[in-house]
Amino acid sequence: MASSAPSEPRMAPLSGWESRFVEASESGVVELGERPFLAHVNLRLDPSNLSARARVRETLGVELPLSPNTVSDGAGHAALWLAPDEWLLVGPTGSEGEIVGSLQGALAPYHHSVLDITANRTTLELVGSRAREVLATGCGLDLHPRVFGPGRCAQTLYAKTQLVVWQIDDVPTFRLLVRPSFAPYLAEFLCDAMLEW
Amino acid sequence: MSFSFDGGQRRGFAGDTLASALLASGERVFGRSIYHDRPRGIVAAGRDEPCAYVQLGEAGQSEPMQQATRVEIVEGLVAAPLAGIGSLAAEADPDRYDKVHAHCDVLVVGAGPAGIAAAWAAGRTGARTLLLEDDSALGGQLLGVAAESPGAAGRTWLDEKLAEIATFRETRVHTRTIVSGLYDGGSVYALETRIRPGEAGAPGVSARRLWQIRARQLVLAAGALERPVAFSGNDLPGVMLAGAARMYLNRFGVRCGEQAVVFTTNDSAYSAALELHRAGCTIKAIVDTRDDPRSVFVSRAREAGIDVRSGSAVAVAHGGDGIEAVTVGRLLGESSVVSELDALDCDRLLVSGGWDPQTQLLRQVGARMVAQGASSGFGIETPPPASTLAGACNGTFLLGTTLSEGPAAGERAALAAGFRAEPVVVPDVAEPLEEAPRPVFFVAPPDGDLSSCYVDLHRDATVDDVQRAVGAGLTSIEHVKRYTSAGTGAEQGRTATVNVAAVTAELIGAPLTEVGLQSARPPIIPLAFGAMAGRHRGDLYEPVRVTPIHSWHVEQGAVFEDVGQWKRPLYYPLDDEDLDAAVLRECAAVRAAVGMVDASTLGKIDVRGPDSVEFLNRVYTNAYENLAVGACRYGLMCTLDGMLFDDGVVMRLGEEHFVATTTTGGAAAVLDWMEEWLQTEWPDLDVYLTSVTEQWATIAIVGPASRDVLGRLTEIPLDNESFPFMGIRHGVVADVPARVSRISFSGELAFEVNVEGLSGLAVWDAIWQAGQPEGITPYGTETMHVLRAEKGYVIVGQETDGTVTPVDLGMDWIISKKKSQQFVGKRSLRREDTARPDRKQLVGLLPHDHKVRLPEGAQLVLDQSEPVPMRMVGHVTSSYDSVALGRTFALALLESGSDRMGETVYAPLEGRAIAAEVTGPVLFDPENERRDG
Amino acid sequence: MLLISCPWCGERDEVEFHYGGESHIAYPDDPEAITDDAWGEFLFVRNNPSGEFRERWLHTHGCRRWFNLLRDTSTHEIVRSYRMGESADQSSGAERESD
Amino acid sequence: MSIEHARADHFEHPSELWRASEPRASYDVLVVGGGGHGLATAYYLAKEHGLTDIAVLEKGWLGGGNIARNTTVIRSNYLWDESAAMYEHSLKLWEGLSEELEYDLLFDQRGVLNLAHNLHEVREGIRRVNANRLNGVDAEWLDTDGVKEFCPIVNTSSDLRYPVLGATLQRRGGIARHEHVAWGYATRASQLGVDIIEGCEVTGIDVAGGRATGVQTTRGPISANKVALVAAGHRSVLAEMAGLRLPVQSHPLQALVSGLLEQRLGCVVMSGAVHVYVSQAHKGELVMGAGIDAYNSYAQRGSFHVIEKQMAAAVELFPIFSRAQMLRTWAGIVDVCPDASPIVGLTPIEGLFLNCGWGTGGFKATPGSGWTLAHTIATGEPHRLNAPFALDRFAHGRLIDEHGAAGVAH
Ligand SMILES: Cc1cc2nc3c(=O)[nH]c(=O)nc-3n(C[C@H](O)[C@H](O)[C@H](O)COP(=O)(O)OP(=O)(O)OC[C@H]3O[C@@H](n4cnc5c(N)ncnc54)[C@H](O)[C@@H]3O)c2cc1C
Ligand SMILES: NC(=O)c1ccc[n+]([C@@H]2O[C@H](COP(=O)([O-])OP(=O)(O)OC[C@H]3O[C@@H](n4cnc5c(N)ncnc54)[C@H](O)[C@@H]3O)[C@@H](O)[C@H]2O)c1
Ligand SMILES: Cc1cc2nc3c(=O)[nH]c(=O)nc-3n(C[C@H](O)[C@H](O)[C@H](O)COP(=O)(O)O)c2cc1C
Ligand SMILES: [Zn+2]
Repeated sequence: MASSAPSEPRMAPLSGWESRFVEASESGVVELGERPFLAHVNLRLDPSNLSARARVRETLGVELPLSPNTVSDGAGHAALWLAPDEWLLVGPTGSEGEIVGSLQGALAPYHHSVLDITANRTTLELVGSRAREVLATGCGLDLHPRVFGPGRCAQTLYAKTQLVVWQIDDVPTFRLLVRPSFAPYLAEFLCDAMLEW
Repeated sequence: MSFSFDGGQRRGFAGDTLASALLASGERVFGRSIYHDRPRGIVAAGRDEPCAYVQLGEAGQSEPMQQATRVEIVEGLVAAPLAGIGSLAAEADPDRYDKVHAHCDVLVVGAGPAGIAAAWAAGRTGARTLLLEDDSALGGQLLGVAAESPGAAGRTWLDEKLAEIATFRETRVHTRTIVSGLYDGGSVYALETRIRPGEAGAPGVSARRLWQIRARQLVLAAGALERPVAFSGNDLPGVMLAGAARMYLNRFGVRCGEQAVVFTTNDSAYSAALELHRAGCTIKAIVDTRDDPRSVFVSRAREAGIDVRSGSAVAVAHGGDGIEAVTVGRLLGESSVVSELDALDCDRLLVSGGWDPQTQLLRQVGARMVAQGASSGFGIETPPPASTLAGACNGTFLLGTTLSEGPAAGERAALAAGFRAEPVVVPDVAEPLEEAPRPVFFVAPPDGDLSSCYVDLHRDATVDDVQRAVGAGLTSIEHVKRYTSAGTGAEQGRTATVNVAAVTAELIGAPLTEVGLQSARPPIIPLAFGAMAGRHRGDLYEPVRVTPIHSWHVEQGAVFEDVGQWKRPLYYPLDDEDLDAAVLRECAAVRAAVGMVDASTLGKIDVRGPDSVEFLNRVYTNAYENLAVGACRYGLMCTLDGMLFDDGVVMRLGEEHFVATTTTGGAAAVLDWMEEWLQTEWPDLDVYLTSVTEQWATIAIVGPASRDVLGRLTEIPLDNESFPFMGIRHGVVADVPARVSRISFSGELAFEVNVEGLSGLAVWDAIWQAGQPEGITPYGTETMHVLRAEKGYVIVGQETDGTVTPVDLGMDWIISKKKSQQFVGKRSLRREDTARPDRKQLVGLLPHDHKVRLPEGAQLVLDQSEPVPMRMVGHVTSSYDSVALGRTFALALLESGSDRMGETVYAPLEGRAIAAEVTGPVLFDPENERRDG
Repeated sequence: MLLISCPWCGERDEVEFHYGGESHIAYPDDPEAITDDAWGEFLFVRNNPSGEFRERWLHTHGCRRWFNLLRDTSTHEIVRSYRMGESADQSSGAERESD
Repeated sequence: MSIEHARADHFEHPSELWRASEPRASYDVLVVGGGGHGLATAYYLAKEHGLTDIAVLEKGWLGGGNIARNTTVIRSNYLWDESAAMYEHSLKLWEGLSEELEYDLLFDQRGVLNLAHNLHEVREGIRRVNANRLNGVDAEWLDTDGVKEFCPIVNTSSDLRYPVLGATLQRRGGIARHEHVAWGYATRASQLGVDIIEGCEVTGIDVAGGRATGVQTTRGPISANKVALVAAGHRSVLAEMAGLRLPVQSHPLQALVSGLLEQRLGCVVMSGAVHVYVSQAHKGELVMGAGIDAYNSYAQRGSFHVIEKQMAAAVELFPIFSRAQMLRTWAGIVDVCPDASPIVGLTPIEGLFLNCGWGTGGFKATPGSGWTLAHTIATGEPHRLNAPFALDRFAHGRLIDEHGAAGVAH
């Protein structure tokens, strides 16, 4: 889970933290790392606009989820439900320009907003059998498999930090999407909590 | 195991509590009482202990007011007795504290027979079940019954259930975890002790963990606690609760006393008497308040040769540092008076006044109580929604009944949470029926002196005190509590409150239910502040927000200021410069050549949609339809009552696309505010708002040489014609896509470069390098503030305080005069008070002495010789020493300020008054000759 | 801590929300046409009952939607949550499960 | 360690307090609400204006409302002239009150520190000190070292997340024992002939021809020439009975105490950015207030996260509190005005008087508020001190905004 080398001149919000993460992580139990630079595009659209949604599907190959707090995947893109008319599209590093460009074209006839917000959040990955417990040290969401699971996301709080929690597999692996300015605090808090396990 | 108590070394066994170990070593006097300075012993065996308090641990781990009955012995434990008052450690607390959130379908509080059975019944349905127990062991009262008693059969059954529970995937059991508070929405707080005081912990493991639980259903199985009786000398060491003596005997193998008298109002103390008797203690007599007790227990006692004195009570306990004898007499009728006195020698008096259901948790959320006839304690009238009670806390004192009530409660709770299973089968416990108690709460001594009949041993409150309270005219139990302070101690009067109520009821002649119990509030037992703070201490107290350029500021030795949660450079000292020196240098550099400032913390909101213009027209005081694409405009926002709320620059990036900037501190509030209007009042407007604050790093390059510096890094034409003031251009700066605008918060030629946050540091560095020939100077917020003040630009929160309108600031020019534009707060600007001409208005001040700086916050008067209270006409909002002006100056809010140009005002300070001349707020380059370079 | 049901995201802790006071306050049709008294009343006077209260909340740390809650101020019981534009007695998203 | 014989003070209350009365059919003046303000109003009506045909109607037990629940901070260093005059008048009354009421109120002028943790707070603190001085209110500005000297247990380290940059100090500020205040006023009012009626809830207000004529209660109707509503958090509900809508909202405000501790904190400390206000009562418990709960409520309880936040703040500012034990928490119902200032005076209904909106900070004003309201009731005109606190300020806009400068409004 080593973070990809920063492509100049970009610098990851948590660059310099790698050794700290290694120190706090224990393989198989719980591990923490940064996954910076994933393409993040914010999309606002009237969910009842069927043709607009169809154009998104055609353009990106991913269906916009209508069910709150869910994620759908397709063609290398993930669409996270953030609000009834808002989604976060996540794509491979460097693809934000392409996503924005193609969507803006496709959605031109409709009232919409497509914004590159790749730098607006960074991504932490918390993985391992104890990941749920670690997250529960600061997050009030019910993360029990009966309630949460792969394909679920939620905007919520961890400690005093606003984040998007997104579970991607059963390990479990959680992606924590956080504002760069809060990232050091979140990382510090998680590393401290990880000492318990 | 060895431990230290009161400075001496003692020994105990694993599993002992501090109390059991001390009792085992024959200790009777534990410490002294808080006000009356009387010797006190150990009274109870759990959370109800009123006397045996210790200060635990040393140095930073020194912890006040812990009950010896709840402290487990560990090797090296250090404890010292306390007289009802503890002390704070002088050093910092080295321990770690953890918090976790948990969710469950059924939360069971207490792992006595009722709780274990309930958790089992709930857990087997598959419901997520949490069983929390304060004690280090599971079993509750059953831990204290003799192996041969009927309870033992129940225990076997429960052990099987516990073994089954261990196999349930979704059921978790935690000991040493006290449920402390019940709140709305099924929110429950519990504190787990993970490292016992004195114990060495594993690295990284927290000493305590605060559980924050959401429970769909709650089963309260917290049991009942035994109640003492108030009589003269009832506080002497050696007087203890009968159930506690039984617990010490059967659980800890400690026999309390050689020669004991038992005083009871009910059957439960007979078991204690018989078991002690069998263990070799002489039971001198069982003094029973009931006139003719006949249950199996009574006959067994008689068979064992114990003298049972019915219809009797203990009226006085005698002794010095411990009980030596009691005076026993026959109760007269229904009263608390005795006659036919007799004296019995003894070294222990074991008392049972009855059992009080522990319902405090439910009462915390407003459940009402009723006095329960037979048990003579109080029960819950109706449990709050999503909660049930089982076992002794429900007034069910028979084990057999408890073992059917517990599972039923567990099953019911699981069902309510949506889980079902086959009905459970419960064991039959052959158990003799108990006979009704005869409640007696206090016994009057023959001499009538009530001043050593204690109702609250912890707070040294006596029946006499209650009588004084009632005599003073008080009838409410809450008044009696406050008059006597009974019930306000560390254990919140667990052994006291019912007796206080009963004595009060008797004195005022009202039924017990009507008198009621004093209110119960969280927490159930005192909790350490640190445990509730959890990780939120030191570096983790609150988020520290930093910009992408932060590491550079740190390397340059910047001094930071806190703006909300952000750290912003305040100034960058060179060598040993202080703030003033650095700021003068930074200001000079900007005005003479070029400076740069990290403005990334400003809030940025993307506004998009066909109705964007209309939306902005409504939230800002000025109009946006005529703002050209590629240009920006300064705007103000008012609250509904017309007061300035935030300001910023609005950029038009497209026909239907804007970015609005906000102040650093206002970013979140402005977005919430905009969304509120959009979603609640104007849902018909097609506008999308998105926060993009951190998408962008913002670097301002400021000063006459800024064009040259930026020109080295970009192809964007920067001349005035191609890129006029308030223009916006897109391009590449230092190889990074950028949006550049010509905004000036200093009056100088300036460019604001916005780049993707991830590249912020690289671009900052490139600008820094490019500016070296001109000696580009990074500057902080203080210099920024001086530069803007010289130009009369305001700062929201400094020139304003929520009582200032844009008109007061002389900013009518930003207020749309168009009738059709109904911006938020407009109507308020013509209310009687807001429209007054003599309101405080923004002015500049020039101290008569050019070197004297008015303190920010100085108040202004017109007549400096007026005696106090003086008539204040305004105050200084900003004040600086200015290189550009070669003198000091200030901004102020001044009553009728705009009419006072040229007048002198005074700032009376301690021992002096500073005189200053009133001028307009724009003091530097009023013709704006510098901003185009 | 209240357990508040966002009409979209479902039940969440109170700390995720921002309180907005009484809801269903009608903005005056023409503020310029009303007296200072009437405007003052609109600005500052709100119902403050002991009992059922219709109020609005923002799911600040979640979906950023403003919505309404019908809540009893004397017991903290939350009777129902409903979206902006709906009325308190329309049944709505409140009853839906959180997934 | 000196824990051996540390002992707390013990206070003996007088053996005679107020006399309980049965309601009569009619009174000259009815004061609705037996909290501090109501009792003070009745007392000053009797003492200063010679009116004695007065009843105080209390729905529960006397002094069981907010006065039983507050953190007892007393100070007068408010920013605006109107507030400073009102609270300073009150503080002057406090200074002679134990003697006047012949009840030891444990009024202790140990000094109140308001800490500043950022440059904004420094500016506002200095502004307030200057305003206070010119208003004749004692005030000092202390720098960080001065704070350390005045209150050594405050963490003044510059490593603090929000370091202490200075503080305002009002030496004449302090604390008093809340129930003594209620009981002292009640006892003296009772001695002067005022009827004190507990367990008597007002359920309706009779208004005829635009004037108040009496009230309906759970113990029957009572008629009166004048009715004063002094019921703190419940005042909106009461006022609505008379058809008045008020600009107040009722919120829970929580407070808490630690167990008894040897004296370590010799002054009151309040902090805005690190939200704490704390003092150590004479018995030894740390008395600490929490932030206001956001929502409207009459349930007299709040949410635990507010307490957690409070505890973190306390430990941050006072590291030695880490192992102090939180013994008990509770909540009051505070009625808050939009400008964080009270309403004291007349209403559009003749003979109906109002005292409300003291919010989180009215304990300190108890004497002054009762005194001015008594004046208003007796003379039919507001006193110069309470005139600015009239109801109509919300229409014309002359608010007395004490949000900003007070930081923590106690
Ligand atoms: C936690 C907390 C901390 C505080 N800290 C401070 C502080 O440090 N300093 C400070 O100055 N202030 C503080 N305050 C504020 C202060 O307590 C109040 O402003 C003040 O006590 C209110 O005045 P009162 O004493 O008359 O109110 P209360 O004591 O509430 O009196 C009102 C009375 O009216 C009664 N009542 C209500 N309705 C009816 C009815 N229908 N019929 C009859 N009677 C009725 C109530 O039962 C109550 O007894 C605090 C408040 C709280 C809750
Ligand atoms: N003979 C009598 O008069 C009499 C009276 C009372 C009880 N009893 C006996 O006592 C037993 C009662 O069984 P039960 O299960 O109802 O009660 P219990 O007292 O056996 O168990 C209650 C358990 O709850 C725990 N607890 C209490 N408050 C807690 C909290 N806030 N957080 C965590 N744990 C908490 C206690 O530590 C205890 O272990 C029965 O065997 C009954 O016969 C007999
Ligand atoms: C200044 C002050 C000090 C207090 N000290 C104590 C105390 O030492 N012990 C205690 O149990 N309660 C103490 N209390 C809290 C009261 O017991 C009680 O909780 C409060 O008056 C609210 O009443 P209620 O909880 O009955 O609703 C104190 C309250 C105040 C206002
Ligand atoms: Zn939501």
